[in-house]
Amino acid sequence: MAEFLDLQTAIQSTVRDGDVVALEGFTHLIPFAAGHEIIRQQRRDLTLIRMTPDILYDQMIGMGVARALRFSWGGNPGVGSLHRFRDAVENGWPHPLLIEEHAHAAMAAAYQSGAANLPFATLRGYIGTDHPNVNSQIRQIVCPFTAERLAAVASIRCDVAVIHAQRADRNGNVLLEGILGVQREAVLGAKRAVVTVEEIVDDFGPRSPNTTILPSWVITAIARVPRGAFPSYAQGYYPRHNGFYLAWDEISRDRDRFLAWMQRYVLDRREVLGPDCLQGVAA
Amino acid sequence: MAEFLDLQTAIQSTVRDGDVVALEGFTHLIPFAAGHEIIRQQRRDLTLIRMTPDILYDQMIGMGVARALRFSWGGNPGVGSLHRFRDAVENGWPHPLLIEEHAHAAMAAAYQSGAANLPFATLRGYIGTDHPNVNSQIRQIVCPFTAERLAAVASIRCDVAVIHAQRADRNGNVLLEGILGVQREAVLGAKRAVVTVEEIVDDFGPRSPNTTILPSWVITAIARVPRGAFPSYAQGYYPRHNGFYLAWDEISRDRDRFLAWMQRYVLDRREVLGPDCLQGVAA
Amino acid sequence: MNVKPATRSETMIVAASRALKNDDVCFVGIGAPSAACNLARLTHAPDIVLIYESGTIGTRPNVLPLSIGDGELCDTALTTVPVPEMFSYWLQGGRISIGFLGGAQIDRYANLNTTVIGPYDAPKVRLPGGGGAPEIGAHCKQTFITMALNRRTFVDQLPFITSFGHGRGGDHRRSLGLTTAGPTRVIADMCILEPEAESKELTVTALYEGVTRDDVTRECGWPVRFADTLATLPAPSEQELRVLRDLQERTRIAHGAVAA
Amino acid sequence: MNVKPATRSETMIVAASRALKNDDVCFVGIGAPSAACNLARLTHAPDIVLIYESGTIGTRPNVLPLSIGDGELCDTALTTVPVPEMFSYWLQGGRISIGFLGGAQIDRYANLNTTVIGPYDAPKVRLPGGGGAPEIGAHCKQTFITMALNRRTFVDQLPFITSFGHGRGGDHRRSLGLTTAGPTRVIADMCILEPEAESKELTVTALYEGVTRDDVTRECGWPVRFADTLATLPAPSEQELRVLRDLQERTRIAHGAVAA
Repeated sequence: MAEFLDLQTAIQSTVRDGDVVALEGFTHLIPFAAGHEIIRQQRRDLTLIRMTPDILYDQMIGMGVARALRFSWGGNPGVGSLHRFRDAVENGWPHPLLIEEHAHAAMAAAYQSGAANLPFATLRGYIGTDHPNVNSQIRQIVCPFTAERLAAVASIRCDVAVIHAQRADRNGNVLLEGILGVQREAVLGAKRAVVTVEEIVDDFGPRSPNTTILPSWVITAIARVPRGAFPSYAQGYYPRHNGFYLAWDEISRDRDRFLAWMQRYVLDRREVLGPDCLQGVAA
Repeated sequence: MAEFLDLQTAIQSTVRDGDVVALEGFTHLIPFAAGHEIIRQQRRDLTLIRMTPDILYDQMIGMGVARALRFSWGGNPGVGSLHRFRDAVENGWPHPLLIEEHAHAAMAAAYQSGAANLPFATLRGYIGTDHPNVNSQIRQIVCPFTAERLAAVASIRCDVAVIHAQRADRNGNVLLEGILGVQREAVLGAKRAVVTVEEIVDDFGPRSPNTTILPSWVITAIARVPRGAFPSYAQGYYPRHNGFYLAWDEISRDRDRFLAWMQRYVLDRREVLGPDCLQGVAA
Repeated sequence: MNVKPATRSETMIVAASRALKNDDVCFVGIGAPSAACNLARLTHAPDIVLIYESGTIGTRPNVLPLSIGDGELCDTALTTVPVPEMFSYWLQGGRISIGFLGGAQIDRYANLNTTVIGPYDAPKVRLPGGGGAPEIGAHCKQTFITMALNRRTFVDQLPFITSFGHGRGGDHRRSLGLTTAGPTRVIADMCILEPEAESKELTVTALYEGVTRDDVTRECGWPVRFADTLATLPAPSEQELRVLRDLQERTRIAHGAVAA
Repeated sequence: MNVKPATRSETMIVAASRALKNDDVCFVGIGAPSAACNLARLTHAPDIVLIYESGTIGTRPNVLPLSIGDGELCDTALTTVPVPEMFSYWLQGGRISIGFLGGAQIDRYANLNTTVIGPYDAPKVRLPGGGGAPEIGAHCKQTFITMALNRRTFVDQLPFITSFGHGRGGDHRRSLGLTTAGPTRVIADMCILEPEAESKELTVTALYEGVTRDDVTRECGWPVRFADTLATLPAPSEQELRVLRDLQERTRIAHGAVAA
């Protein structure tokens, strides 16, 4: 059964140095507040997994949290490069980053097969591309019926999955809606799951019978963190702060400027980010 | 794009003798009216696929529509045997029925991999059971990462999938909710898809962003058939007629009684079944 | 209050319900398992999570379903997921603590047959088949089996293993790579049997009130063994019987009303 | 009405939008593809189905999304499915008629690189990577590519093939088991290129107004070939430009407002 904890305790009790961790979210519901707490707690040597390591992972990588990254698209969505990610890969700053690079289809399938407790996922993937030449974790499998050759990738099963959702009820069940990404699969494939939520309600009330709900008994800890996805968004609560994504390109280009921003807006304060987090740094 | 047709035309233009056909529904939304139309049109040599061939398939098998059946549980849910299915398997009446027998998990996975255009599905299945000894379509596959041996089954990709749903909008998009079974997978893995619906609405109106909707462009034909799932049910429209399921045990036990019922309630009339369909036959 | 004594079938359901804990997550089948799980929920295990293979998670039906997918199960569920997801993420995913199975036949190692009587290719009786049972037996942390005990159901040799229990006994289960416990309890209508620790042969560990060793020996299709210390199962309490009978009466009326 | 002449980028978007039909189902990427698809929807192809890899099916955004998963896409979609389903049932399932791709680099056989400049293990520039592109290129019935044409983008040799186009040309695609058509059109900001029927080498088939052969030859990183009959693409109409600029203005205001 899920325990209701404050964010600091939730992260402290679930995320350990060296863990394999996925903070998932496909543009929507990215668990920024939880990721910032991991940075504040100075976790080290994490293997980070995510389809779309975006600004949050750029920050975590730049702050030296990660030893390795399994991913499929490492950019600032709609804006361009992730400069901290690039600096780690190109220059080993703040230290070298091992990468295991996939395509979206393979990552998504690996999350599915992980949630299904299978050791690998099969897909018609990587045909003619160079990915298998640089990633030994992309292998071949032969269909026992048609003899076709297909791609196989190892399942994703994390030590900890961290997601953000719209709401929990008092029993610790969690509802999410909108763009769902691979969050359910990340949670169901993980040993421990931490969920931050916009609010806690007495009851979800009338709803579609097929509403996306994670039951309490698959979750380790729930923390109420309003605006916990900012500058990403929570459908029905607040929109994506596209301006922040645009501004991050400048903030993150330079190591010192990046460190100054992290010090001021993440390390030196415990509140979640708000629109004021561009003060003193935006052009 | 889906075409709106009457049921007779929809079946006539999509289901051909010898086709591989799935009329799916897991207890809920079973497309009885469409199946009865197939019987009336005297289709022959169909390979029928369904996880839970229940009364509808009992009727189709008893009326000689099927040449083969791929299934995972062939009973009258909560009641007992399917006597027409048994008669076909045990005595070859009205003619022999080839069976390819699976477990639910394998059928569900095969529908998924069919919808995903993969040739096979992998599962941790059939461990220690006798199914692989009687079904050459259950094979082994070795994980290229862990060397574990897992079960593989061929994907399900039908010529025609037939389902019943709550409603379509005027553009031919189809909404279903409640117990969803494998209907979406059956449709997405099929060459042609026929959907009967309780009603056609101007617009689905306000709804969850993740509502289960099949877009018009994956559907071949839509027919408006109110009560088209009776004596199964349509969540939000009418309940399951459990009494019919109980009564079917008696009706179907005897070949002549079965034929008389089919003549009276399916062949001699074109309307969908109603509660009156037990008149003259119920105990 | 004067309560009619429990039938053997009722005693079996009550015994099964008592085996369930408040924090269990149960994969429920139709019939006795469904009655037992809901009885547990309505008595000592109010928070027990009930899952039916039709996809309904955390369901709290007011009447027992006739089928595995009655609307009542969906109406009262926390949520309902598609069937492929139920079998992949939830069952195979290892999320279920207790699976409930029944069957047409069981052998001394708690293997089950629900497929066929006689040869597979020339069956004497074609049964419905496995459905969810093969993987329920494999992936739930443990399974309970409920079945009436008689010479047709408790047999020396199965014509077909639909759901693997302890195979040929001993460490057969583990040798196939199964990490779950498998059948840990058979709740029959005369007694409870449990696999002996080493051999995994089913052994009678408790008799119902009024049932003798001879009764069990006579009805069992193999020379059944008894534990050294044999318990007598306390009879169903008045409260258990009342809740169960109310539930079954509500069910009868509900299904009758629909049938009428 | 006096409309400012089209920029090359606008001409490219308009040319791409014209290539789309009312019954297409498009897998849309961010940037020029998104602008082109929505321009088509707002002009000659009102029923075109737009799908973004975040799971939004049949979306009709009022402003262009900045990211592939902006709330606007979900708010205006017919429905939104989980990402694994988008890639398995919809893309790999073969349900998409047109995939739109861009990239950092393209070669003469319409292979694309969005992974790395320089050696993979010691990159000069680490690019974002493939995302959906490898399988968009494989599974859509055909793909369109939009890219600005210059010597940095149209290159002789790719350091990495992120998305396979026509490989080394000829029947390379088919020989790998791909049954889809692959890149059928490259809509650049100076001209349109199409794979030559046999060799599959990209060949200029139409020039934009005011662009000469020499302009294209000078900017292209390989000795580019021209079709025997070279069309001149009609300039964007006033209506196309107005709709596109209105869309981009709405977008600017919407994103600016959020940024403020």
